[in-house]
Amino acid sequence: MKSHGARLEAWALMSPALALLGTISAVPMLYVVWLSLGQRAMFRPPGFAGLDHYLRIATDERFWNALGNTLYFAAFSVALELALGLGIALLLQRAGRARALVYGAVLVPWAIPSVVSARMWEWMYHPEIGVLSYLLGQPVNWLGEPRLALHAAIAMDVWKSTPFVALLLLAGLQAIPRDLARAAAVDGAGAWTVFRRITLPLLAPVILVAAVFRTIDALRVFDAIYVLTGGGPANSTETLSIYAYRVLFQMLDFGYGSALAVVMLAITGIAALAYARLLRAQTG
Amino acid sequence: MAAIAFERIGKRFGRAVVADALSLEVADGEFFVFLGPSGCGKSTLLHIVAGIEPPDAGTLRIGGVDMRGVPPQRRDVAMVFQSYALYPHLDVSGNLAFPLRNRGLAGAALGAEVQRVAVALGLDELLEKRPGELSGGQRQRVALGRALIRRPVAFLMDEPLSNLDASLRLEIREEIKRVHQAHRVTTVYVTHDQEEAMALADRIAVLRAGRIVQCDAPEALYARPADSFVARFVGTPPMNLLPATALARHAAITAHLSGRDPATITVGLRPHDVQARIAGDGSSLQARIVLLEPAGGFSWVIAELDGARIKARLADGAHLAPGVSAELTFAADAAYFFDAASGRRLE
Amino acid sequence: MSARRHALRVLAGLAAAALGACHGRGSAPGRGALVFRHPKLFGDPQPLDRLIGAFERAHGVSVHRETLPASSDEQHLYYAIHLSAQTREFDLFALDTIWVAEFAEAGWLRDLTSLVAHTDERDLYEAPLASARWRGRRYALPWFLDAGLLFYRSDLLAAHGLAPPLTWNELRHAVRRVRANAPGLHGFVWQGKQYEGLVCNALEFLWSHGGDLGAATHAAAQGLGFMRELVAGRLSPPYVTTLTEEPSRVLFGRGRALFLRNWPYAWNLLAGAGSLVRGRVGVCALPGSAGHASAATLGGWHLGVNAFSRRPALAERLAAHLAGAPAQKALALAYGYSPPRRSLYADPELTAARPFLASLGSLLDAARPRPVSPNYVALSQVLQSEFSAVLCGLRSPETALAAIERARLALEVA
Amino acid sequence: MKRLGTALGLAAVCAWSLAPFAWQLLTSVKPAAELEALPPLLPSALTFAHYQAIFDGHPFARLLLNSFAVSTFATLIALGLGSLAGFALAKLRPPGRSAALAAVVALSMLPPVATVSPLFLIIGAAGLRDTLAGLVLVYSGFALPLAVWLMAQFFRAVPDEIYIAARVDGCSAAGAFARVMLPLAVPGLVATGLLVFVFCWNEFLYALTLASSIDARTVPVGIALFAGIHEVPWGEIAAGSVVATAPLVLLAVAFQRRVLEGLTAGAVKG
Repeated sequence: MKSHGARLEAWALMSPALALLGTISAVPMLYVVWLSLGQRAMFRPPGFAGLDHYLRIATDERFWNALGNTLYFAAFSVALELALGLGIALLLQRAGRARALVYGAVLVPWAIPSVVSARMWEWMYHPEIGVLSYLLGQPVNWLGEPRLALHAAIAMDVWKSTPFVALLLLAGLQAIPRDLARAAAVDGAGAWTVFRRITLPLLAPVILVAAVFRTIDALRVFDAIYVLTGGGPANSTETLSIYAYRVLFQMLDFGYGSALAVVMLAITGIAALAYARLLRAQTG
Repeated sequence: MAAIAFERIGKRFGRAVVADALSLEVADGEFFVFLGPSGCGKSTLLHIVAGIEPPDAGTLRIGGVDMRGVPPQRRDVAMVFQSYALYPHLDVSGNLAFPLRNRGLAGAALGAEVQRVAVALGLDELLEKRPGELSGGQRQRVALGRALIRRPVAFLMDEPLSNLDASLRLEIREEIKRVHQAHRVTTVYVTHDQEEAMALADRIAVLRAGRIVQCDAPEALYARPADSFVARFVGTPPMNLLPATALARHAAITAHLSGRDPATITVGLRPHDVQARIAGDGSSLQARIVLLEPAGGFSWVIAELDGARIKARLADGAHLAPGVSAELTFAADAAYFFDAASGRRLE
Repeated sequence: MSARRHALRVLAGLAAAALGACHGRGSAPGRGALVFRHPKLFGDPQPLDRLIGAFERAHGVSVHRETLPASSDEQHLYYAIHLSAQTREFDLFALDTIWVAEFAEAGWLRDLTSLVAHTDERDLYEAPLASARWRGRRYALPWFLDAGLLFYRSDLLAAHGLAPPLTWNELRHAVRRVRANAPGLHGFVWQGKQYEGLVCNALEFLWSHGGDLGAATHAAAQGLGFMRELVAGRLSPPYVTTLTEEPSRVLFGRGRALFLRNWPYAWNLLAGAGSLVRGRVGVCALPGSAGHASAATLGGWHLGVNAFSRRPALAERLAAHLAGAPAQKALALAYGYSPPRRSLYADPELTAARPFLASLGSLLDAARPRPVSPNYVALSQVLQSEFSAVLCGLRSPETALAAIERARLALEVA
Repeated sequence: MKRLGTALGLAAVCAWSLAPFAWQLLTSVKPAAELEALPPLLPSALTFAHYQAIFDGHPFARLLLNSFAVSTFATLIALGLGSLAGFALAKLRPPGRSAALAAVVALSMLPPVATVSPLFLIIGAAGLRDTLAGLVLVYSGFALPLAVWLMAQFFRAVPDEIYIAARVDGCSAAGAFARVMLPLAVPGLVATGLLVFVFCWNEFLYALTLASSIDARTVPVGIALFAGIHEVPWGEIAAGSVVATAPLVLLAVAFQRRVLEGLTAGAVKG
C-alpha cells in the first residue's frame, strides 16, 4: 500500500508508539550522553566537564575490573547456555507424549523473576546451611571467595537463561524440514553426520541470534548479581551495571556515572547493531 | 456499471516494468482479460485499478472519474483473489455480508441479500461453516459471492482459478461466465492461462514487459497474431515457428516469400494445420520423426526438419514410428510469416 | 478511528481509578499531619506510638509514622532521591550518623542548634554530638547510639579458666585454647561482607592497633594485617566475607562460635527467651592491642527535620520530644536501644530493668565516629572495596591504605 | 534403548529446571527451627507460618497489588501502541520501515542503567516520582520495542490478500485493522501480552530507583530488600519468592504454547 495517503496513514498509526519510545528511551539516551559531558556531582559546582570523565574512566582501575567481570560473565554464561540449550533442544524435539509437561518445567526458570532467583540461589549457596554445601558434604564459601563468587553467579544465570535458549533452538530445529534428515539417513548418513552436516549448518542462523540476544542481556546484567552478592567480595562480581549504579545512586555523582553508562551503551550498542544487521540479513 | 480507462499508465518495481505508458479503455459491461506470462506484473495492474497501488504516472478513470487519491473503499470495485482471501475468523454468511455491513446495511435486508447470493451460488447449506471447513471450489464460490453481493461497478479477478484442480477449474469458469452474462458487470480478469482467456474474454490484451503487444477479440488474436510472441502464446499446442530456410523446398512458401531473403523470415504453422504421412517418393517436405504423442482421438507427431522441431497431426490411418522420415503437408493459407528480427507479422 | 479513541479514554479512566485507589488506600497522611519516617524498629511498635500519642495530644496535631526499607544503603538512596527533589512528603526522619554532614551541606536539614539546651549539651556523649554537627551548627538530635561490642561465650571461657580478652592476642590465644577441645567451633565471627558494616569492623581493627585514616599508617597497616590474619589463620571462618549483622549473630547464637563482634541490639536476641546460648553469653569492650586502647565504631540514628517541610516548627518540637531524656528512657526500656545520654546510664529504673544496657555506659562513651564529611558516603565506596580486597588477600594493607589516602584527598574528607 | 535415553534425559532436564524452585517451596513450609541446619532435608511438619508472616509483618499484599497494577497497565499500553505500530510496519509497509524496525530492536537492547538517571530526572520533573503511574509509563516505554517487534511478526503472518480484500470491501486502514487484522492476530496479542507482562513483573532496577516508598514498591524490590535490619528470615524470603513467582509460573504453564510462539517469533521466522 504505497500510495501517498497510505504512507501518511502508516506514520500516523506509528506515531503514538514512536512518541512513547522517544520520551522513555531515545531522549534519556541522548540526555545521559549530555550528562556525561557535564560535572553533576553532589557538592561540586556544576559545569562543563568535556571528556574529563572519559579520561578518568580510562585510568579507573575499578572500571577495568568491572569490565573484565562483565565480559568474563557474558562469555562463559552465553557459551554454557548455548551448549546446554542445544542439548536440551535436541532432547525436547524427541519428547513424545510428555511434551506439555516438559515444556512447562523448562519454562519455570524463565518465568521466575531474576531477583527471586538470586534470593533462591543465595539461600542454596549459604556456606553452612545451604543445600549445595550439604550435598557436597563440606561447607564451601561459594559467594565469599573471590574466585568462586563470579562462577556462582554464572551458574545461576545459566540455570535461569538456558530455557530461553533451548526453546529458541527448538523452534529453529522444528523449522528444519523433517525430510532433510530422512533423506540424509537414506543416503547412509549416521546420526552424528546428520547432526554435523545438516542440522547444525541449518540451525546456525538461529544459534547466532540466540548468542547475540543472550550476550546483550548478559552484558547489561544487574538485578541477579546485585541481589546475590552486591558486587562483592572485593568487587570480584561487580559488573559495569552495578559499578555505574553505585556511582550514580550511592556516590550521587551523576556526571561520572553517566559516563560509565555511556560506555556501557556503546558496548551493548555494538552488539545490538550486530543483531539488527544479522536480522536484516535473515529477513532479506 | 462503469467503463475503466487506462491513460498512459506507468508503473515499475525496481527494474521490473509493470506498465509502460499503457493506454486502453475497458468498455462498460465488457469482460476484459490481461494475458501474459506469470511474473510480468499483471496483478499490479489490478491493484492500480483497485487503488491499492498508485500508478507512477498516467491517469486511471472508472466511470469517467479520475481515481487519483480515491482510497480502495470508495471505488465500489470488487476483487476476487487467487488465494480466495476469505476472512478466516468469519463464517460463510459473515464473509458474504462483510462488504454490505461496511455500507451500513443490516438486519433483514442484509440477511435477504446474503440468502439471495448463497442460493445463486449453491452455498445456502454452508452459511455457518468457517472457510477452513470448505473445499477449494466452495471457497472460491464464497469469494465470488462476496464480490457479487455488493453489485459493484466492476469486478477485478486475479487468477481466481489457478489454485483449483482441473475439473473444478472448468466448473468455476463456467460459473464466472454465467455470472457475467447474467449481470454484465464490467470485469477485468488477469491470467497466464490463454485457454481461460479465450473462453471468457470479450477482448484480450497480451502483455509483455509492461507494454500491450496486441489487444483484440480472442478469435482475432488466434487468427491474426500481431507478432510471433502472441502467435506462440495464444492457442494450444503453441504454434510452430521455423526459419523460412527450413521450408524453402515447399512451393507455396517460396512463392509467398516472393524474392525476400528466407533467412529474415520466420514461418508460423499451427500444429493442427500440418498433417504427417509416410514419406512417398518425391514428396516436397520430408522430416525425421522424433516422438509420437497420443492425444485421445488422434496423435501428435514431433519431427525434426533441417535442425528445427515441428509438431504435426498424424494423418488418419497413417502409421509412423520414431526414426522414420515422414512427409508433412499443410494448406498454403495456413502459414503465417513473421519478420525474424522483430517478430512482427508480415501480410 | 473513534472506536480506538474511545478505548484509550476508558483505559486512562481505569488507570487513574486503580492508581488512585492504590494511593488512597495506602498510607497517605491527612492534609495537616506530620509525617515521621524511620528505619524498622526491632520489636513491638506500641511504646513508640504511645510517645507519639502524647505529643499529638499535647500539640493537637496528628503524626503519621512510616517505616523504610531495611538497609542503610537503600535508605540513603531513598532520602537522597527525594530530598534532592525537595520533597514535602515527610517532615521528621531518622538518619544514619554518617549522613548528617552530607545532608546538611546539601541544605536538606533544618538547623536545630537552638533546640539543644546547654544542659543537654553536657549530658550527651561527645561522639554522637560530633557526628550531628556540621560547620559549627547542629543539624540533628542524637536519638539512638550504637557501638561495636565483643560478645563471648562466658561458659566456654570459664571452662578453660580464661577471662574476657583485653587484647587481640589474648583473643587469639583463647580461641586456640578452646578450639583444642572443640575443633568444629569457629573462633571469631564478625561482619566481613563488602558493605558499610565492613568499614565499621575494619576501622575498629585499625584504631585498636593505634592507626587511623590518614595518620599512623604503619599502625593502620598492622590493624588491617591482623584483619586478614583472622581469615588466613582460620581464627574466623572463610565465609566471614559474606556475613552481615544477622548471619553472624545467628551463627554465634547457635553456639557455632566463641566470639562475636556486633551491635548492642544483638544482646536482646542472644540473652532472650528461646536463644540456644541464653545465660551463657557475656559482653565487653572490643580488645585493644599492646599499648593501644580498645576502639568501637559509632553507629546509631539521629533525628533530623526536612528543610522543605511544610510545618518545620512542629516537626522540630516533635524531634525535641522524641530525643528528650524521658522519651529516650522509655525507648531504651522498650527496645533495649542505648540512649546517647550519660545521665540515663545511672538511672536506677533503667539499671534495674536493663542491667546490660547500664553496663555499656563507659563503652559507648569511647565510641569513635567515622569521618564526618559530606563526601563520606562516596569515600565509603572506596573503603568498602579496599578493605574487602585486603580481607580477601587480594591486596596488601599498604597498597589499600595508599588508595584510600588518594581517594580521601580527592574527596576532601577531613 | 533410544526411547529410554530420551526419557532419562528429559527427566534430568525437568529435575534441573525445577529443583531450585522446589527447594525454595520446601523451605517456605519448613518450620523456622529446622532452617538453622541441614541434616533435616525434609521438614518434619509443614508450617505456613512464613506465609502468614509475610502478609502480616511486611506489606506483601500491597506489593503484589502494585506489581499487578503496574504490569497490567503497562502491558495494555504496550500492546495498544505496539499492535498499531506493528500493523503499520507489517501491512502498510511505509518506506524506511526496515530502518525503523532495526532502530526499535536497537532501543530494546538498551542497558537500563544507562537511562536510569535521566529517567529519574524526567519522571521527577513530571511529578511522577514514587508513583505507580510513573512506573507504568517507564515500563510501557521499555516493553514497547518487544511489543512492536512481536506484533509486526504476527501481522506479517496474516496474508496480504486478506488485508487488501478488507480495504476493497469498504474498510479504511484503521477499519481493516480493527475489524479484520486484530481479530486474526489475537494469538499474537496473547503471546505478546504474556511476554510483556513477565518482562514488567520481573523488572527491578527502575522499581528500585524510581519508586522506593511503599505506595509504589513492586514485588522484586520487596523481595530484594526483604531482610529486616536485624534478621534474615530465610523462611519468609522463601515464602515471598514463591508468592512472587506463582502468578508468572501459572501464566507461563497455562499459556505455554502462546509463550513459546512469542519467545520464538523473534528468532526463527526472522
